[in-house]
Amino acid sequence: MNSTKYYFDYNATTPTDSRVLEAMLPFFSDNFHNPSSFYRQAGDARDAIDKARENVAKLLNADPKEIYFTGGGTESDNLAIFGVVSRYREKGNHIITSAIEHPAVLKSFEFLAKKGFETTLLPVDKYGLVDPSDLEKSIKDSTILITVMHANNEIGTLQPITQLAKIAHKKGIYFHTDAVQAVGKIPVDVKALDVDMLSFSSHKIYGPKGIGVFYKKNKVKIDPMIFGGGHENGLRAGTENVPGIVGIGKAAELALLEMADEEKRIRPLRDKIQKGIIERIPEILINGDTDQKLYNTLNVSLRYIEGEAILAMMDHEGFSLSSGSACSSKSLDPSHVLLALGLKHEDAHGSLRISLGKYNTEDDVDHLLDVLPGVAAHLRRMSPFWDKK
Amino acid sequence: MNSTKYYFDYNATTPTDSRVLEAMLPFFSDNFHNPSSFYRQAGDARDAIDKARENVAKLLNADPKEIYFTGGGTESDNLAIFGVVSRYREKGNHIITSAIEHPAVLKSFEFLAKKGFETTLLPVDKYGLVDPSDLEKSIKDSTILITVMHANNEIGTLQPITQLAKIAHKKGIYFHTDAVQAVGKIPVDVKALDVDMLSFSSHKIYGPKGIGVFYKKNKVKIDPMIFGGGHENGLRAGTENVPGIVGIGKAAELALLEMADEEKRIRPLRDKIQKGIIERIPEILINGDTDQKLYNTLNVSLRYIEGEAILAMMDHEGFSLSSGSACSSKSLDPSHVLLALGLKHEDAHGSLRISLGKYNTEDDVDHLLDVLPGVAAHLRRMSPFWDKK
Amino acid sequence: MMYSSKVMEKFRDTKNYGKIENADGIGKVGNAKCGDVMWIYLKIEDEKIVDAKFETFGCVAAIATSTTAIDMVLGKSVEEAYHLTNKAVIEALDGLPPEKIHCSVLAEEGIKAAIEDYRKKLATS
Amino acid sequence: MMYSSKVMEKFRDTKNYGKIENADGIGKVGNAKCGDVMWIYLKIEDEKIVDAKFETFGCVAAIATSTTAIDMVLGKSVEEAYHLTNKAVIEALDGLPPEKIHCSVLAEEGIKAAIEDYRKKLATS
Ligand SMILES: Cc1ncc(COP(=O)(O)O)c(C=O)c1O
Ligand SMILES: Cc1ncc(COP(=O)(O)O)c(C=O)c1O
Repeated sequence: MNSTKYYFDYNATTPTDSRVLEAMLPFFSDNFHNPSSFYRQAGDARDAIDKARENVAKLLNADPKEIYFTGGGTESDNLAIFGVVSRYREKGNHIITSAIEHPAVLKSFEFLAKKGFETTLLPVDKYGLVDPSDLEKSIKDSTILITVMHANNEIGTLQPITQLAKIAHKKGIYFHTDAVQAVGKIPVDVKALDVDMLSFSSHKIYGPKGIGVFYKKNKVKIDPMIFGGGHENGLRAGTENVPGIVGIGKAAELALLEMADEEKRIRPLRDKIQKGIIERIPEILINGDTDQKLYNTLNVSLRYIEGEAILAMMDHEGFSLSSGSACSSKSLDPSHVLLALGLKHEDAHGSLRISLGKYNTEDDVDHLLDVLPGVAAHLRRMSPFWDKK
Repeated sequence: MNSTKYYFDYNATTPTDSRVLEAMLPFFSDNFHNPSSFYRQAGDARDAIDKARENVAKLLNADPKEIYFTGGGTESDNLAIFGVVSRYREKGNHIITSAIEHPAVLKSFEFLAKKGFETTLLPVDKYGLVDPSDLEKSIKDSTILITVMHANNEIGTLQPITQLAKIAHKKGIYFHTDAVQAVGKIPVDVKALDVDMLSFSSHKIYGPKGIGVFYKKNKVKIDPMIFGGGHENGLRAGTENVPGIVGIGKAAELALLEMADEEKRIRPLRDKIQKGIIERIPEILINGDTDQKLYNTLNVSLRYIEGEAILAMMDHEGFSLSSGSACSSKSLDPSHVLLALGLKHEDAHGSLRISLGKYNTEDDVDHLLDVLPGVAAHLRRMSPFWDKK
Repeated sequence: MMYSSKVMEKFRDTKNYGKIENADGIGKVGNAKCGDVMWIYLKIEDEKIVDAKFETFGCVAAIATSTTAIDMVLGKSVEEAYHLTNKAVIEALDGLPPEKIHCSVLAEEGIKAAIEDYRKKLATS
Repeated sequence: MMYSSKVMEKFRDTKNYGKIENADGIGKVGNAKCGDVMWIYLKIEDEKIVDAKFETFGCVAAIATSTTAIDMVLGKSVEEAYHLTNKAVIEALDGLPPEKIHCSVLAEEGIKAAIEDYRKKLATS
């Protein structure tokens, strides 16, 4: 963690915690055996996987048998969606999600729409919240899946998952939540939420990339998406990524231990940034809910200027930030999330996402507040929309 | 590579080469950035991915644009199959493979058969070879995919891929090959083979687990299986597993450099084992082709005794071996591969797979030949089928 | 490994395997197709099992349950031995993996088959 | 970063941005919805561009192509400037990522629009 001086993009990805990497290392070249093999040494790999599964289960308050390892958050989201529609297509062809989901969900929905499924994208209010009564109204006899994200990656808004899952269950419909941005940051208890399925990703919680978790209640039956040698209780085939699984297990263990203290440390830093920006930069919009929001996330529109230009100026000053989500940074469209909140295109284009994490210090924050106002002023001087006085 | 004294199970998995691990290490905690991000540091991750893609392309004699990174060999096999059937279902519903494929292919076929596809499993002769004229005869107007493995994981038999692909192309049908056991061991040239798609897995070539390669000719169009943020040119979404990709890239680079020498070193060791077993253990069967076969693989049936019992005795003596494939070791059925060769159930149950690799020495081989005959004799004394004289 | 250390110990224990010439009861159970065949030989005197041996083609669990079943019936009355259960065999081995439970059933059946063979011979002699 | 170092250098170069009061030609192109708006101001004497400035709301490429286009037309005749192509702008920047080519088109259009504005004013004055 030294090649970036001021990293404020923890919602995009996190560095692997050194304790996590240390736990993984023995499983590359020494304890490398295929967990499915017969001999003694394979037992060590199996034991390590069991332990990781227990640690992940603990983090979610789940039963270890309900935890399946996948190749990432995206794969887990896809598994929930395709696993349900493949199995229950005969029962119905209507699926519901929200308008501000991650592309892992939205693009799957788009594909299924092309394949003849009926899809509903629930609107959100100007804070990014889904209205439970909208969900209630959108349910049909043909609805087979509802998936709504726990925490939004761009604006941090937290949805009322317990309430939404209850509505789904009243109608006997499976409920999945993409909890990629929630797990590891805030307590996520699958029993309290009462969700049928849940997804998260290792690299967002200081674990390695290329590994994810899919939680599924034991009584929920879905089709696998990847078939083969019966791994992960038949739900996800492929030789187990043992170091990756050990890594996400260790990351889960650490998150459970340290999450509460991290919140105490990070929330005031985020609040300080928000306050500082409001004080020092005129004509801004704070996007997302003020209350139902991840404590590490701040999304702000600097009106009259464009996001990429801000990122580039800030990058030059040593700051790693994002505008909208990392994975759509190549796209020219403004954030679908901000547009769904009702922002004007211009304001959506000028958004900046500041997401904090483990290694941010008060110094980082102060320096950000020193630099950002100047960058905004510089770009605004260049902008035809800025009223120069 | 020290916790197993005598590892002879390189077809199940391989230890990560220390040079590969070294190449990966900077990408966990230092150069951890999301390759899709905007700032400078993300460029290092992108460059590393580009370099890995080039190294993999070189190993296969492909264009880097034809290389896609996935979560493993199983996922790549599934992507070929489901990507084609999802896209061309309207064109036809018949798919062809061989009877001795890995479960990654066979279980996908079984699932599709249940979903209404017509599947053909080509028989093999007693050496494990597919007869090209069988393929020719099995093709129908409704055939949309042919997939035949390059090298078999249990018996090592190499299929006449060039010939089979030519037959497919004469009829305008896509041809995929599961080259998980071939790549890294023998030269695999996608242009010479003229396959449309090809799959392989990192952990079989001294790379890390949890990462695989899918090769696809640029003009071949298939549906993705995992949807999301447009990674891997839209074919496989999910934040890139940067350390894993760097790992498979380095493993590919090393394989290209060292493969030929490894063959020279390993083939005589394998041949010595075969000769020694033939000399020292009566009533055995050497399974698979004698000639069209991986140089590192030996599959032998020790008649009148059962495979797991052999593995357990050998494990006690410090040897890691397998019977059939690792991933079916939990299953009670004898190897579907050996049954397809025409072996009797008893003989299929008594099979032993010896697969060699980088770290095997002449000493390992001599010790194996010292120990195995005694183990066979011990178990045979216990067997009701063994004629004790 | 999925086996208990008790199973592995029994698997490697060689004292009970072999043939008994002129056995009073022989039980042959299992099927080579399924990968497990167990032959049980009993020597019986005064309705008491005075010697017992097995020959088994099969996996670790098949061999370990064979020898354990022999241990458990040696010295017992035929009547007692006939009531040996696979559950008792599993317990004596500190458990078996679920997919290997059928091996313990085979051991129970092997003992029963040998005793039935003995009784049939008695009845017809 | 996907941009050439030339692009980044131009992006940070501030000398060409600003307004020209009483400009002879103003070109306003682009659309805030799409994220790029470019205003080009030209000061023209004897059919020669003697001063030029831009105001741009947009990404790195939009800003870099704006300032580069200004550099390329400054001191040129109106006629010459009118034939500035987006290709020439891209070349001057050592290339642009494919998804950013449209920004260079905007720069070309901005210059053309400003010249057309100048010509229209001439014709009606
Ligand atoms: C809300 C959300 N869902 C899903 C994902 C996808 O996770 P991954 O990229 O690890 O596959 C991400 C992050 O990219 C995310 O923020
Ligand atoms: C021939 C063959 N195909 C596919 C696979 C699956 O690869 P992976 O387990 O890496 O997903 C294997 C190995 O397990 C194999 O040997």
